[in-house]
Amino acid sequence: MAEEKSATVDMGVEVAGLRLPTPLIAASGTFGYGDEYREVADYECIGAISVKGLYLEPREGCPPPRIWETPSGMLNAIGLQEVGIRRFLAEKLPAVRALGKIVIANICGSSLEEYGELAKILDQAEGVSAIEVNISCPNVAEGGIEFGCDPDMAARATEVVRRGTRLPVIPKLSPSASDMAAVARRVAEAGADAVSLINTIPAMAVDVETRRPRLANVVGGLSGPAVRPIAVRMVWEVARGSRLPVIGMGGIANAEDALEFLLVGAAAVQIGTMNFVDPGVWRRTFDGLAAYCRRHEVAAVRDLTGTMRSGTAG
Amino acid sequence: MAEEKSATVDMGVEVAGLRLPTPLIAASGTFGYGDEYREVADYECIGAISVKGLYLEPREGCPPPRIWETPSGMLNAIGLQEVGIRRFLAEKLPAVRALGKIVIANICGSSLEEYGELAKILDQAEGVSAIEVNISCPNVAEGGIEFGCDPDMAARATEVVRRGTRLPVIPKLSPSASDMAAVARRVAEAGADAVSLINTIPAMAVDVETRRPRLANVVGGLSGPAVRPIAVRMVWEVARGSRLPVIGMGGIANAEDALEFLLVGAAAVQIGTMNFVDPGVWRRTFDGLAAYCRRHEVAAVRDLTGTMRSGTAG
Amino acid sequence: MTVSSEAAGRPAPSRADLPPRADQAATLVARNQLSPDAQLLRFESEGPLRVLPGQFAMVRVGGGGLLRRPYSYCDLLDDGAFTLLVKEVGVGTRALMNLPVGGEVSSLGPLGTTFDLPPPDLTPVIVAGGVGIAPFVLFCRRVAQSGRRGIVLLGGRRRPDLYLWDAFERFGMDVRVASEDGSAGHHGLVTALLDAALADAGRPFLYSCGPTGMLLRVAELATAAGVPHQVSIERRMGCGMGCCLGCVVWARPPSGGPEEYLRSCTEGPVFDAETIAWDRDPHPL
Amino acid sequence: MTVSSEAAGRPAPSRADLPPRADQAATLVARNQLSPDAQLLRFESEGPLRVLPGQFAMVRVGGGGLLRRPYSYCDLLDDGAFTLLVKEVGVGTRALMNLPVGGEVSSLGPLGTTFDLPPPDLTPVIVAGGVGIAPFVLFCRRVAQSGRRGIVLLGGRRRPDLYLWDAFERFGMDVRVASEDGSAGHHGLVTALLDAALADAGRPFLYSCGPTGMLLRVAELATAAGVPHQVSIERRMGCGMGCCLGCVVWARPPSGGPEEYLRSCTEGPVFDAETIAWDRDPHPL
Repeated sequence: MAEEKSATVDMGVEVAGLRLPTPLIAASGTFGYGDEYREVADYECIGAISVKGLYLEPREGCPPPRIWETPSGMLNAIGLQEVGIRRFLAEKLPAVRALGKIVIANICGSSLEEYGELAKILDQAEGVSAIEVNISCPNVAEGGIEFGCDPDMAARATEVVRRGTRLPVIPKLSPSASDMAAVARRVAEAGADAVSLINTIPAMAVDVETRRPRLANVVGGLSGPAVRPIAVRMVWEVARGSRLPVIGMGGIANAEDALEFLLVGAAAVQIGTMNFVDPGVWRRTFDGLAAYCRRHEVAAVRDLTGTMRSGTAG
Repeated sequence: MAEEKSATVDMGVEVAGLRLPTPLIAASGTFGYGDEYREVADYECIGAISVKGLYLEPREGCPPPRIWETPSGMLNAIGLQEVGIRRFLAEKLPAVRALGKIVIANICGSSLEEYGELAKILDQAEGVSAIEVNISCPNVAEGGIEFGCDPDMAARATEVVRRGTRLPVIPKLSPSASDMAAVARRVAEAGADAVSLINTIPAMAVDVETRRPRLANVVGGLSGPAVRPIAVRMVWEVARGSRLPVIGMGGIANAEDALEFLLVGAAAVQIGTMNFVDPGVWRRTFDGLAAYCRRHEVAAVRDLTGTMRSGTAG
Repeated sequence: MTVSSEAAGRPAPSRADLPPRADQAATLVARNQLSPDAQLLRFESEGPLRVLPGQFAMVRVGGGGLLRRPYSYCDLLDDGAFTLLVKEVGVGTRALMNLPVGGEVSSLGPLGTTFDLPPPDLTPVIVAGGVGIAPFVLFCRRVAQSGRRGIVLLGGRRRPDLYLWDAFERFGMDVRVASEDGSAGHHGLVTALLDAALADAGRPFLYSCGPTGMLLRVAELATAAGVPHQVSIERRMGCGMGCCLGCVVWARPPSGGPEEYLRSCTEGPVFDAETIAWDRDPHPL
Repeated sequence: MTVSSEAAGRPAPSRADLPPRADQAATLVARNQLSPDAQLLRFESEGPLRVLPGQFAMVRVGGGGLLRRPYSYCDLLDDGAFTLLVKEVGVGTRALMNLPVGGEVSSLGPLGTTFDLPPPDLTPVIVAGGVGIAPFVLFCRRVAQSGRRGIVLLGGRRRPDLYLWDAFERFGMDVRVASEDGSAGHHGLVTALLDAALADAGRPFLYSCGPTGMLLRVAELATAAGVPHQVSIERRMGCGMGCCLGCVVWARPPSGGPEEYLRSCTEGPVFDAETIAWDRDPHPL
């Protein structure tokens, strides 16, 4: 087990009522339905897996091209191609449960009703430990505006999920909101147990030779190390500006990156885009966190949360 | 002259009533008071210079550390160290005027009154061709909230500048607003002649060994190639969602980058962070644009604006 | 194995049938400049490596951008070394082509599906364009090892783009070439050679890899002639592991199963050609 | 030149007094590994280069991060070649230290202010820590060319960190060293050697470059002894051209001019030490 390799450091964290053996969570949309990386990633370093975003029904997703590389980042517009909640529960969940990992179901809705329905179905499912609510989905009833851009709509989506389940509810915040902490406070009132952030940042690129967008969907989501400084700032603002536990993410590639998020206030972190780049990110980040704790004489990794000092000098 | 090197391509553009010999503008805060790069940059490639942001009075700025490198980006929190409008007009403006370049004055205010006062002073000055209004400044009267985050406050700042001058007024939009096009429409109603975007994105980094922020100001502005896909998306949204001409910027390092902005709707572009990295960016971008126009049989670079095609295939 | 895979689009073959995957360091030990813009690179893996023809590696190299890039294994040598055929198209390929001998990369593989050897009574006919020839070196090595021969049709813009021609002749293949400028073999597209090759083969089994226009033409001819056809499809890939969903192709199974996007990294890169909905493919000629 | 510059902080010397600046390609022609983590690199510029002691270059190297990194010119050789002393501290220095001989960088320079040669009746006393020794090679070359001698105090953690010791002896300097672990010279900080050196020099002119703690101690001793003192200050720099305002130091001119942030790239890196407001400096010991 991972714990044996760092006997003196307690790597466990607790967030939204979940006891995670490590603070590292696989980010939704980057780790499939959970078992795809079993040959090449050190699963003992993984604290939980947030599976690919689920709607009620299967979706074919956006046409390709769907991805594009940018400086230190990646654009994607997959359009949430997925198998639907029922096939997930029947076919995908057993495989990831067999790995002995804590599973977080990430859900998407085109309407408040869909969010509520998904929450009720998951509440009855065996082997799902929490629900992460993707509120960066277009609300069909409101002309396709993202739930996550508006604090009220974010709170309403959270509330219907809360009413549908006893599982921990974790809204995943969109970085398009101009006041992230305000959104966090509203979803807290609506019953959220924690928030995760940041979702990808809307962005685009153009093939200047053909004068066409690089992605069929024109706009995609930017992720990867390029956005990390923005994500760290937002996690810091939300951790200071609300009382909810925060799960931080955005371009984490190693222990130093993960530590930035923990120090500004994250209770746990998610690893996303870097799964694509380097499946060794899990072992390297886990070992680096343990080594950091030993070097700084920190007994438990959870003690690091929110310990950034003020001022830059002495 | 630059024009002679590309005799068949008309490199001139017109934006906010300014006739610029090239579509490339030096971005405020990256090109000093205009003449610092005269030994190492090809000034004949420069269409205009937006000088360092000016307040009424000199400012000492933030304590160091003020800058930090991030993946494909740069964080800065300079705090607008500058000499004040009067010393600028007396000491700095003559040197940049001597270079024969069109000068855009970039102004900052702690209050609506300060914006108005600056506009009146500049209106009387010889050798300033336009006013770029930095609305990402904290409004002291409103508890330090940025003018630029709120469409109303952005419009009011624009309006007082408009009343103070006959010069073209170009608000520089903050990317923290969740609906950039809405801000653009409001400043258009308030009398703006064009908008420039994007200003830097609030971001931060932490030195995990000392557990202190990398910048004395904690939060700084992220710029450079890392943010380019975000900036291109915002320029596209503003160009589609308002009728104002757009000056685009964000990590432009070469002609291909500049073309992305032009194709999604920018009438001109600014080069910022890459001045620090490579003063050769001017010649390379200018020559690359001219070569692109020749290759694509485009007679004038201004004909490229907004010519992105829809769809990615055939 | 059957001539025509029963499962439409051969979705997600059981991993048990495929060699184990690993992310390994690999050292560049030799470089062969095949043309002004193409190289054959020989690497040695730090650990053991088994690869089936048609599979690929996701390679990460310093200075080569954030994401890994996919390369078909070109050949696998007895000592566990492998070769990649690389043509300069961007920052990733450029970094690999500038890597000094002795330099290291991360190589994640082998990934994806494989070209099946044809049944004993069928003759393999390979159609490849440019760097699309890469996966067929290992494939033809296996064909030769089974004591058989095949026909290789190789196309490119000019003679220098007809990579590794001699390797196929060493395997005893009947190599026929075409160049768009007429500098080698048939003056024109490689697909013009296909009718004669199919006739010469008697009972052919088609394999193709290359530009989409070429693949489409080969698929049309194969369908018209009722010839089984496996195709390797290259798409922009993020992970190679089936997770980013960036590399999908639209599949319309002739057996009538549901139409859907399949991942060229997992259900592919080698597909039964009849599965691909070429008319909905976003990569036209 | 005067012993103590009249203008407080020597703000922005007229560029007419300084050599012309250019952004030039420079080729690495030789590498000397001075210690496990430090190298002396020799470059040849594509064009002519004039440099005054204390000036620096902003160097861009592939794989070395987005921004250029500042390096003091260590020495300027008759054929226009220059050397840089590089110690590994991050991605920029690492890329430079891994650059193969024959590789190219962009070098923007010479930038910034210079160490003044002392008036004829004063003896230069140099105090340097670690890579802070870099600018003094060219400076001592100029001192020696003027037919004079000086004292060089060189400190570091261990013996291998006392870079280029022999170069100063070849220039006829009186070299005295200190190491924190006692492996060479005085066992302790280099500043412990200062009192004796000032006494031996008779009428000294102090020059210093190195860690802030060392600079501060030298400045205190110089002030107490009434000795003129020029200091080279290294700060995180973005552009080196005076535009990013990232590299500022707080200046409190003794002549009573306004306190303000000065740019270590433009008003510095060499300052009259009495100008620096050490107590407001954000880089403590």
